[in-house]
Amino acid sequence: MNMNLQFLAMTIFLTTIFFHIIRRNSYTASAYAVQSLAVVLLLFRSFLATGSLSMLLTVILVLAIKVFLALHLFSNFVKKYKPGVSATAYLNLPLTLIVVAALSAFAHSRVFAPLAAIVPENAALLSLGIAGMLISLLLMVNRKGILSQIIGVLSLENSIVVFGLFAGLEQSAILQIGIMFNILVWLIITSIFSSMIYRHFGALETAEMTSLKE
Amino acid sequence: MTEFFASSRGFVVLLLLFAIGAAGSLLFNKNDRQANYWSNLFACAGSLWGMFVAIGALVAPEPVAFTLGFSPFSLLRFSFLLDRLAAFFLFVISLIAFFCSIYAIDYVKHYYGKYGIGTLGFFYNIFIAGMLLVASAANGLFFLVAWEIMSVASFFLVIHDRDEQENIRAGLLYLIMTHLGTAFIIAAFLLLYRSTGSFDFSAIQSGGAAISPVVKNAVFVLSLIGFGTKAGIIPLHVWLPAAHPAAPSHISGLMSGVMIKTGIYMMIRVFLDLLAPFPLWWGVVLLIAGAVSALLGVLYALAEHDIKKLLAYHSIENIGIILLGLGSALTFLSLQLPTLALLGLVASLFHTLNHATFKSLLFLGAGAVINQTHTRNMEELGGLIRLMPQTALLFLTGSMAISALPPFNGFFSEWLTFQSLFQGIAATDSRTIWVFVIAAGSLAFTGGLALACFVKAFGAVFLARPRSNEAQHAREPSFFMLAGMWPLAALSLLFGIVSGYVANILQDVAGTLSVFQGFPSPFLLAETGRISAGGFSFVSPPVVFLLLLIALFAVFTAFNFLFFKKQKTTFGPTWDCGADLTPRMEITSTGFARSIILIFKGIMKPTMLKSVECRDGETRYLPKSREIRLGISNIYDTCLYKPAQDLALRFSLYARKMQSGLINMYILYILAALLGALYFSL
Amino acid sequence: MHTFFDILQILLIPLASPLITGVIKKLKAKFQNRRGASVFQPYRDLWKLFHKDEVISQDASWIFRLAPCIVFAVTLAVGAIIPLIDLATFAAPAGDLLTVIYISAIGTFFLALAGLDTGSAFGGFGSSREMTVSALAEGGLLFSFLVLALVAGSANLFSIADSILTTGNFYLQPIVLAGIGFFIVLLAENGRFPFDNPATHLELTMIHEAMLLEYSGRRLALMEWAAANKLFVFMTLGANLFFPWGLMHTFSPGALAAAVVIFLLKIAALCLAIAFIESTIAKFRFFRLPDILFVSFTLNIVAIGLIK
Amino acid sequence: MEPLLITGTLLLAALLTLLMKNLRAIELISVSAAVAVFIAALKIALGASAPRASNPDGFFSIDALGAIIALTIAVVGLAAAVYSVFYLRVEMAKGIIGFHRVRQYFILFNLFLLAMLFAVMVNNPILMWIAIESTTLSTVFLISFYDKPTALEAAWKYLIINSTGLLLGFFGTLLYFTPLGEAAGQGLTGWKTLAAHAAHLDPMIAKIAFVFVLIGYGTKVGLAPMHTWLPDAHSKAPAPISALLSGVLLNIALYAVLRFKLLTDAVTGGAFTGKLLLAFGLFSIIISALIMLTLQNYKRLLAYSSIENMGIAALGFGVGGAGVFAAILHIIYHALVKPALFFLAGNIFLKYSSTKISRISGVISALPITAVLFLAGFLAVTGTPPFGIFFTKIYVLFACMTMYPLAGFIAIAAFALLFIDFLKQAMAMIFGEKPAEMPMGEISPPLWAIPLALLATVLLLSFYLPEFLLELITQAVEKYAL
Repeated sequence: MNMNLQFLAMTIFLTTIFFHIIRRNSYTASAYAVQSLAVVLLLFRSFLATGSLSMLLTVILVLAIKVFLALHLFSNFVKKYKPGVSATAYLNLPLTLIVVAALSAFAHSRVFAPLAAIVPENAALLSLGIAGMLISLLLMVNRKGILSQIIGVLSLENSIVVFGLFAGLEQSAILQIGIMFNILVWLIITSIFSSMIYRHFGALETAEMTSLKE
Repeated sequence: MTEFFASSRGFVVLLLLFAIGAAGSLLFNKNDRQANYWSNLFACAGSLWGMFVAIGALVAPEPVAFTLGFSPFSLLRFSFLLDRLAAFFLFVISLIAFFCSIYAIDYVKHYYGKYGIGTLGFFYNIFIAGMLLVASAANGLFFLVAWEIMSVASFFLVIHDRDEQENIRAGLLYLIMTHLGTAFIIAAFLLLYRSTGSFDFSAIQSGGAAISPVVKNAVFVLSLIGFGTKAGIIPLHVWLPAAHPAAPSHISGLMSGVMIKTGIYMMIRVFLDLLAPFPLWWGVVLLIAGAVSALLGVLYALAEHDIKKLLAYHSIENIGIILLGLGSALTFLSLQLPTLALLGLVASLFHTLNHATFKSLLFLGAGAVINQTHTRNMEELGGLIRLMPQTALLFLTGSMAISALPPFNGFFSEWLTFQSLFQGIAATDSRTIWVFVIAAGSLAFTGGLALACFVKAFGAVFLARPRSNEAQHAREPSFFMLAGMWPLAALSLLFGIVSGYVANILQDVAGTLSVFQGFPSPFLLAETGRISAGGFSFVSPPVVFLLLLIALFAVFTAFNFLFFKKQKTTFGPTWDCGADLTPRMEITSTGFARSIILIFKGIMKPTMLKSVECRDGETRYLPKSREIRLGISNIYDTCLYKPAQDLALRFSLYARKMQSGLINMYILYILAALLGALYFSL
Repeated sequence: MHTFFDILQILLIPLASPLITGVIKKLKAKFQNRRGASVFQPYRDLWKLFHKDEVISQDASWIFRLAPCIVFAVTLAVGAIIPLIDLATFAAPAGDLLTVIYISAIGTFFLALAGLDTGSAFGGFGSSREMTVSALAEGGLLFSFLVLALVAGSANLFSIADSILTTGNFYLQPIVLAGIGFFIVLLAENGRFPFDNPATHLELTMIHEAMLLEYSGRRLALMEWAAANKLFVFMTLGANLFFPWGLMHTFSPGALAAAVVIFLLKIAALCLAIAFIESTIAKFRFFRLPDILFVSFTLNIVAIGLIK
Repeated sequence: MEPLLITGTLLLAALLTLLMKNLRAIELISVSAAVAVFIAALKIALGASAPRASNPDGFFSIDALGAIIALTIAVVGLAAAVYSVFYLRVEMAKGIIGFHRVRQYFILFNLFLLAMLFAVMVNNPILMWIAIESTTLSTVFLISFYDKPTALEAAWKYLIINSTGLLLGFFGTLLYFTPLGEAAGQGLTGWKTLAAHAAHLDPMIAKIAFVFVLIGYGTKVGLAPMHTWLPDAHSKAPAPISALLSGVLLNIALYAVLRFKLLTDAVTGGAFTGKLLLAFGLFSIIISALIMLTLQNYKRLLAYSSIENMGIAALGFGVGGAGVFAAILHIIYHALVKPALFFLAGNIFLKYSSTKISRISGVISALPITAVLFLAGFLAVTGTPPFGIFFTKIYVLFACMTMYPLAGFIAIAAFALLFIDFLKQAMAMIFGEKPAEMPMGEISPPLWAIPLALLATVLLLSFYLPEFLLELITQAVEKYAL
């Protein structure tokens, strides 16, 4: 078990939890950048291991999109819509943490045991990845601001990538690039939408958008 | 010749006639006149052809079975079976459809320019064809297709007069009820499929022994509810008094005369033909259902002042009577009394035929009246016997027939029904005797009440003075309408006089059912024209007819031509106690039935609304007008359908809460579904 | 000779029925300590009415004009198919209990229609009440016959009479119960006390008379006569079905004489019973009538229970 | 060859549209592209039914079910393209939208078609995932097309919920690569390779993977309780887009689930996946049956009906046997009926400018042909003979009945309730008095001719299946029925 690996995985997992704790959106954006950076480093490790150039391209792309572009978009976002951006949650902090703990426990339970056994030496990391996924989902459930939802989706994606890396399931570069392209488009669309939502609703909260009730 | 009609080719021609009628009438949608003649003439031709097909199948030595075309669905086979039972129902449907179509030629003219005649003709042809298919289908899926075609086509006919919101509501109720019924039927057929591995009737029949008793009972209950909804058994009848008045009258005649009988047909087919042998309680349940429907049906009819609703309730009553015959047949079969079972079955078949003739006649007559007066409310009619003498005579004939007065046909089928119930009392043991006693008692009271009801109906519509301006200007309907009604009236009498022979044919029809095979040939129901119920009783219809004819002729001749010819007859006003006699003083149809309703108030739960308007507001001694509204509370709605509806609505609102509009909630669902699925499935 | 006698027997009903009403009236008068009119008074009344001119309502249709003939003819037809004196008439095959009940219903039907036809308020109410009573009476009537039919194993009235004659003793209780039930129906169907008062024209009470209110002259005569016929038919049914003793099996002058005498005695006893009831009890309120009719129905059901 | 043609045509059409300044040219380009795609898809379908099935190792590989779905996409795409032309013309005439919106519409429309067809044709699961995700991305602006707050809300929910769901699906997809080991990272792994390795899949992993796939892609299918985005999106999008979303997009996601079901069944047997599909299918049917009773919006009504129909298909695939045959046919029928209904709803919307049922009455007077067709469509979609959905429903029911009778009975009850819901709502709209000032008559013939053609096709297919289609269905049943 590699210490570096452990460190990076823990970073990703902790940022996921961090999303739940922090109340300032600028921190959220930075935390996502940190998380993505950890992912980039993980990918870079596997580039070092394989040495394939296409892998390097992927790493660069991920760095460009998930770290720089995302950070840029989110900080702009926070600056622009400061009064409208909310970071409140439905559950208070202790309750949130209890649920986070429960989800982590579930991720380590016998239900997911077969997944952890894919690469036995990485079992703990794999479980961590799954826990990260579940906690990211919880973020989307719990947080009222739409920024948190966007971050939730992205963090979910990061967790999956991490799991894939640890489980030895990384796909060929062309597919990675395709996925990155999708994420790029997704990021752009969500940021356009955010501004449209702000224009129409004057806030960036999910609770504002509840008129479709049937 | 008959072989040609009762063959696949003959049947294809039959269907083609209706198909051309339907398609053509749709093509002529722009021109009401062409659409009318096209659709009704083809319906006439088709019905006539249908009668030949039916007769051909009746005289054929063996059941005619064939399969048409192919379908992409392996379980769906367009297979037909024209055994005698099917042929009999084909005959009844075609017969009534024929006269209704003649009637329709003139009747639908009043829709010209108002609603499309093309669509009416289209659905009319489809409707008749659907009924014919229902009666001849020999595959469960194919039957369901035909059943739905029949239901949906009749739904569109019910809402034809679509400007009336009430009609739309009636159509909605009708389709909802009929669809619920169909759901039960589908469940029944699926259960049968589960047990026998086929939807083909023949396969179900031969695999019948393999069906476990539990499944059999379940199928019985499901199909009783399903077919009972179509037939209009109380409490599944709620659509019937709504839908029949809403439809154009020739449609009401067909729906009430024959469509509801398809429910009876399928009960006979499924219970007697496919599922026999069966436990005793099936028959008992049918008997009780019949007794309740008959008695309550006629009571509700009495309370009605809408002429078509009144007739609709009488359909429920008559379905009850038919069920009494069928129920006793089932009971007797369970008790190993095939001879008596045959009697009961013949009674129900005969009443099916008879009810079809006189009920369609009555609906057509009511249609003629409504066409002239533009109201269905009997309180606004009256005195039409002088303005529409032929219609009055025809309606009187129908009334006498439906009231089971000899020598009309209704009497003889009720006679047979009574006999089978009497036999039940005489020949069965203490387990079932009381059921038969109740059934016979219900039938006896039903007969008396039906008589009262038709005195009221005929009296309110045709006798005394017209009670409204419209009723004063009524005219005899035009040629084709009368031409459609006269033969039906003649048939009502004819089927009565020759009922011995008819019963004999019906005995052949019923006797070919598989349940009656293997027993020694039972007694003849009829010999030299008289019908008999074993050694217990018999009646000779021609003798009854002659007796009445001779007695009437003798009295009439003696009275009018032999004696007392010198006395003068003068005409004067009705005695009015010194006040001016106005139509408002006549008894109303509500008033006529009031005493009976009050006597049965325990069952009918009448509601009385009185309002008095006084000339002098303070003293209240001089009432200016009094108004009394007598209504019957609809206990089926309040106790059965409304709670069910409320329950569904409540669940619906619960389910709608799921769609809260909050995206966090939605993602929570995904998370929960994920964790739940993982947890429960692993 | 036999056929001739059979036809004579049919004529017996219309010929003798006015006498029966006369006898009842006479008996009632005696009970009330009056002298009363002659027993032949009904014949004179009919004769008088037949010779009067007639006024018909302008509103009346052919139903009103034809109804007396139909009602009268129906009583004749019923009379022809019930056992009177002889058990072996040519009409015996037609004498089914349901046929008798439903043929007489034709009379009720047209009578009620005639009541409605003129548009008079009285006629309408009379029809309504008549139909109510007869609808409720039908169950009792049918079931009282049914009791006998079950005892006899046949629904043919002649066979019933024949069979009760031989086996009746075994089933005395049910037959008596059914007889009481039948008697109640007899009173109801013929508009006697406590159902109707045949002697008044009072708006509040009348049923049968209300329907005839617009009739006059010869049609009224026919109607009254038909009513008398009907009463006689019902009494005959009661006398010959429930107490069939004395009916003639095979034709012989001696047997005939005995049968006629016994028959007349039974009818006389029934007249006495009716007259007694009419003199001792009051007419019931209309809404209590169903109770009595249901009593009749229930008695018959009990009787069926006793048979089985 | 044809897949390339399709991809190229649609890409070209999108690009050309981007460059065009002329409205008629844009319309012409899109319609001709749709025609070309239709012809190509038909060729694929005809080819796939022949013995020489498409190369299972190529970049594009289309199995029988894929060919069926591709054909339905092409048919509905063509119908929607033509309908869009006339629909948008009316909206432009009303001044609701301008030229730029129309151009944007057709660019996205072509991209959406491309993504859908690509998802069905491509041989690699990850690429299929990318394509399905692209369908979300290409339609999100179409859903918010009218730029109203509610439309925006619907689009946002659509975007977030589907992305979340699809990421879960992606995770499930990844898990199927576990037996490949190192090979997973090399080249494009085709379905055939995956199937070949499926035997080495750990059964437990396969189960977990399938749950993720089912929940993930099931979100896109619209299975309850993941269906929440569907009524919002369908009710806010322009009618032709709703038609495509409902008629074919849902099928593609279901198709994805089915392909993974095959892989899973190889190690776990059919019972596991079957039960899951059955449970979610049944739940979808019940939920939609209940909710439809009190709906107040007719486009949502149609959307919930789609949830129900997807539930029926899931139920059919879940119970297997004859249920698979029925489910495939059901998908075909539904893919034709539901677009027709959405087109008709579009006509009503154009006339009444409202989607509230309470505001709509007397459609039969205002839009006689639309009303009649709507009634026919209602009968078709609720499974009333002679429309084929009746048979497919019965088949599903009887397959269900033989295995899980209770589920069968529940389904029958739910179907009955659904019929009542639909009937009640349809009657309220179609009959009654039309608003007094509203002019009578249809807006333009193509707007009713297209749904008429679709419904006629359904009726035809109910009693006659062309040889190639029957062959395709047989092959698909062989492949997907266990």
